[in-house]
Amino acid sequence: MNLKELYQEIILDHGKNPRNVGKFENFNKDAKGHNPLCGDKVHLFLKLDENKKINDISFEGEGCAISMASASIMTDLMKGKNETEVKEIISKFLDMIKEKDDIKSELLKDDEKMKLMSLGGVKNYPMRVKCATLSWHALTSALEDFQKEVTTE
Amino acid sequence: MNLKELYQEIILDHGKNPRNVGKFENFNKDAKGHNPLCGDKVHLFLKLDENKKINDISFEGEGCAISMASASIMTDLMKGKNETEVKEIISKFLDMIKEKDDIKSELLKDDEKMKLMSLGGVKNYPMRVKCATLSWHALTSALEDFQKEVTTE
Amino acid sequence: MNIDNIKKEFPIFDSKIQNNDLVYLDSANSSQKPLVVINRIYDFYTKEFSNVGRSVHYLSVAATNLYENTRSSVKTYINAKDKNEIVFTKGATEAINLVANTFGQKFLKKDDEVLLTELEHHSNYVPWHYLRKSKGIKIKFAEIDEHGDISLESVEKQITKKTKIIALTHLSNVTGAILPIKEIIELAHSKGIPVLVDGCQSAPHMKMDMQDLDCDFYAISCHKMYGPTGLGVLYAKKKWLEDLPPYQGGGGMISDVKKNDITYGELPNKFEAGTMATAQVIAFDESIKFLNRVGVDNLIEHENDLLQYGEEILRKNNSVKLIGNPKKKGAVLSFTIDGIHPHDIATILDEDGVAIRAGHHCCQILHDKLGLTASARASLGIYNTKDDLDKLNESINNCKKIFSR
Amino acid sequence: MNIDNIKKEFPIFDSKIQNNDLVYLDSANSSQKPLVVINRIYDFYTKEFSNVGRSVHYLSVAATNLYENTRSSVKTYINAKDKNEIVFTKGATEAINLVANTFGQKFLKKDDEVLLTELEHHSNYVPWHYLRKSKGIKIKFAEIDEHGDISLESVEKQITKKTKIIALTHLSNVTGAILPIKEIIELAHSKGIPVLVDGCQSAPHMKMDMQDLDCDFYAISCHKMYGPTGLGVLYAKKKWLEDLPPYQGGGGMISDVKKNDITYGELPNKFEAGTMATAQVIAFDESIKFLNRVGVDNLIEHENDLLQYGEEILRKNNSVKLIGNPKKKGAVLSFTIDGIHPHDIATILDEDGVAIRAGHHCCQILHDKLGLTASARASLGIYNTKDDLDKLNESINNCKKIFSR
Ligand SMILES: Cc1ncc(COP(=O)(O)O)c(C=O)c1O
Ligand SMILES: Cc1ncc(COP(=O)(O)O)c(C=O)c1O
Repeated sequence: MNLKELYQEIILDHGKNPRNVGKFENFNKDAKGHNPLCGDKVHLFLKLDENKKINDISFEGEGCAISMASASIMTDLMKGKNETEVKEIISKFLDMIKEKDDIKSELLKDDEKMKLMSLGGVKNYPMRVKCATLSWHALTSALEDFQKEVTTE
Repeated sequence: MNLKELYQEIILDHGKNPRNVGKFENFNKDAKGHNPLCGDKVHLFLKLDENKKINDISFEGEGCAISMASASIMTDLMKGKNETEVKEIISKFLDMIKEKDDIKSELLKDDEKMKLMSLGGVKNYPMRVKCATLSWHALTSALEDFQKEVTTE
Repeated sequence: MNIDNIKKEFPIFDSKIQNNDLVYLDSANSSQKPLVVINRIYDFYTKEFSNVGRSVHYLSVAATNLYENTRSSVKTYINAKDKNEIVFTKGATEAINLVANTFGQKFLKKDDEVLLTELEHHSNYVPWHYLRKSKGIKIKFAEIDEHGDISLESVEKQITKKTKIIALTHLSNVTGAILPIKEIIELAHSKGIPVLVDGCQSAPHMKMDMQDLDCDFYAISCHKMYGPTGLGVLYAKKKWLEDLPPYQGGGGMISDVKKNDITYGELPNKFEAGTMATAQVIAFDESIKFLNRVGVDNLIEHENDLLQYGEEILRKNNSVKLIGNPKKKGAVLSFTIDGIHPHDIATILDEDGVAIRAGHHCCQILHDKLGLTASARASLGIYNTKDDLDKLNESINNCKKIFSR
Repeated sequence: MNIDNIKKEFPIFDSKIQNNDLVYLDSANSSQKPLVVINRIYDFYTKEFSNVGRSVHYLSVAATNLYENTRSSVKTYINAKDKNEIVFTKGATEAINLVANTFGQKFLKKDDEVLLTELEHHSNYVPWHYLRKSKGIKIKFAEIDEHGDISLESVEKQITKKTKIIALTHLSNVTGAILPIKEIIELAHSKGIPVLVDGCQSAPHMKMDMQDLDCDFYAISCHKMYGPTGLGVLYAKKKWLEDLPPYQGGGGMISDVKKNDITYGELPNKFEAGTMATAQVIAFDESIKFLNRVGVDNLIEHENDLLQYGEEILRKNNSVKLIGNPKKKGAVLSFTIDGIHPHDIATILDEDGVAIRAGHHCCQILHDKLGLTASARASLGIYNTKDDLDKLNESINNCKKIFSR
């Protein structure tokens, strides 16, 4: 996939009209991500229940189509997943974005995989990989309850 | 003249057995010179009379054959010269060592010119030019009564 | 020399980049190198290499002469008074750090003020921030006007009795504004304040004359001036170089070293510690020869033509918003497009072979002021043509098409 | 690879230098460069040039990948734990200045002690002297023994409760002594003292293993390692790079820049301010590949052979006095000749095409201790042969002949 193919409908759609935007009232975890080189920013909000299942998730942020689409797609598919599942999906996604050609995971439906793989065009473009992974790293740190801001630089 | 020709008898002679070495009692001017890159050092002592004529001149120092020979030859021929003469000879010598092919000066006898020109092989060798000119710069500063040490770096 | 043929001197344009002709519009970041410069590096390493200064053998002597020769060429090119006012550094960033560090050490104390502008590159802010942290100095910023310009007045307004140095850019790497540096220096000197000029963006595009400007310090990046990477120049008036303490310590910059004390060497050695970028300095002489061959007047005319043309077509292109509209402008076209993030613009342009930069261009203060997190920037070099700007415009249209699907 | 053919990879030896074959015995000053390295620079500038990191266009992305690739190669070559422990500098001098400055800022106060040795190069003394001036710290020197060697004991003797850091060379650039660094580090760590190793002379000649040595900092000059000029490497343990404040300030090393405060970027960016020596870093990858192709074991064997041979013939040559006779020795033959100043030796040898260095080699403390103002030094590289050493010896004899006229 070349970079222009990257800007396919899924990405443009999520990039221009990101889902799950805005802080909601009763979140109990949050984490920020920041890419100092390009200025992309994301702030994630989560509501975890007692079993560490994600009851609700949203984000605020600004950045390029890739980073916004990535946050939008991620929040969409993480809703309702528990911690173990979330971690597995994050790790599979990061593998794919950095080197693998596709995603193998029982936890994802085919159309979900498709959406994630639409971000795969950034492979080999370290600057854009950072855009695509910003919100994912923020999610990891929200779960680990890091205090400090995540940077992808 | 190539560099090896530089080590002709005049230089070797003055280099190995420099004249006018050692501090004398009643000097009334002195100045030090130092080449930090190679460690050459020279300390000049002068006795100027009321007409600013050099009654006596000597040096202490350590360094390569070129710098020692240069100090030796210089002190030899400066004895008895007055300030104006000394300055002219210094300037003619520095011209020769940096760019000119010979020395034109009414103040010097032919054999004196010969000796000075034997140092001319250092032209184009900035490191060695510094050796050859060290004592000469020190003499200038002794006359001008600089307080600070001269360096040829 | 026919300036239209100049692209031929730059071998990078001979080959396709990802099946496209390269439209290089990122020269403010770093310029491409003419073949003469590249060949000089090659020849030096293959036939003449030695370290400078410290050995007396033939190769070393020859290298030292070449090295010092570049110093003289730079002196002449920027019309400094004395070749020992030219210090080689690893870049403009190091040049500015050198001044901030040593000037700060010797002359700044708590509550003293350093005056910058809102246009400054991080390189001309972070080093002063260090002094804010370590010494409690204050940093003030002359403010831009609505054109992205810095006026003499906006600088004057911020000067107080406590202002100890003014440090500002000659040509903004974002708005392209050319500052009234000479007037600012006159004003500053009338109040006894020295001025450091960040000449990174001006040096490749303008005539430089240190004696006419009368600035105290001037920082240059050689890699933006058709020279090799890893090299910069600090020009500083002799009295400053004599007065300031040395910066880095090491070989070549000392006079006498004892266990209990150290004395430092003469100028400019005092500020050139350690083995310098020998090959790069020697090759930079070819960059200066190249610039002289082009002629700075021709260069200015050519780039002004391009800039005007570029502004015209981008202004006609609705939805492109140019950033800054300063009185005098050089070599830079920054812009945004509504609804498309600069990074996405840059990525899509890249697919057409059009290389621009997106981001805050190391000018976060300015972008904050403008209410932006990032912008897209096309910047010019001597090798650019109107054709390049047409391609830029086409590719921008392409970009809009993709995003309006 | 046949080590006897290796000279062929270095184009400098193809041409005559002043009608002589070049006998290059000045590699401790700077090494010659193999063609692969020179070609890489050429190719990068002619076909691939762009600045790293800051743009998103193809050339910039490719350059960034290449740049980071060298970082990984260096990491592997010196067996660091993490590639972010590798910081590119303009040379070893800058690497040591970086540590002295930032460590000094954060961890040193009046009367604290820094322990060096009498073998140190000015680069590993002047930066610490600055802290003596600015902070009132004390500098101590472990003393050499009669062989020009530094023993574990001589270091131990100088350690006190106030010793806050030990900074010392791995391989002396004058006596050739290889210090018992691993033992010294063990000792230091047992007392909670970090150790900086000046690896300038060891890196080109020895096997390096940061994890095995367990040093805190290690400084390397790439131009002495068959790499381009204007480049060095600082290895530092991650915890130090995280703990220490940044050194130079500028583009690329920041996280967030506001008018009232600045935060810094992640490792290693925090320590790489401004445009780096892009082409040099990228070409240095070829130096490492070259070294790997040779094989460090072959290199050591070859150079040890040469060193032994050189010592033998020079010892047989009466009136030549070798400086230092350390237990373990590498790559350096320093000497004096009674009645002939080292500068005169070097000049006369040069006429025969034999390039050596004369002076104090930036080690004035050591020369003072030895009662010398200067010495002559022949130093070895991978391309040297026994024939080179024979020519050295002949030329020394020639020199004696001239001076005994
Ligand atoms: C032992 C030692 N330390 C430090 C240095 C300084 O290295 P550089 O000049 O490359 O910064 C050198 C070389 O000059 C050296 O031999
Ligand atoms: C205005 C300005 N100042 C300073 C710099 C820093 O120069 P360098 O990165 O070459 O050190 C740059 C370029 O990046 C610049 O555009």
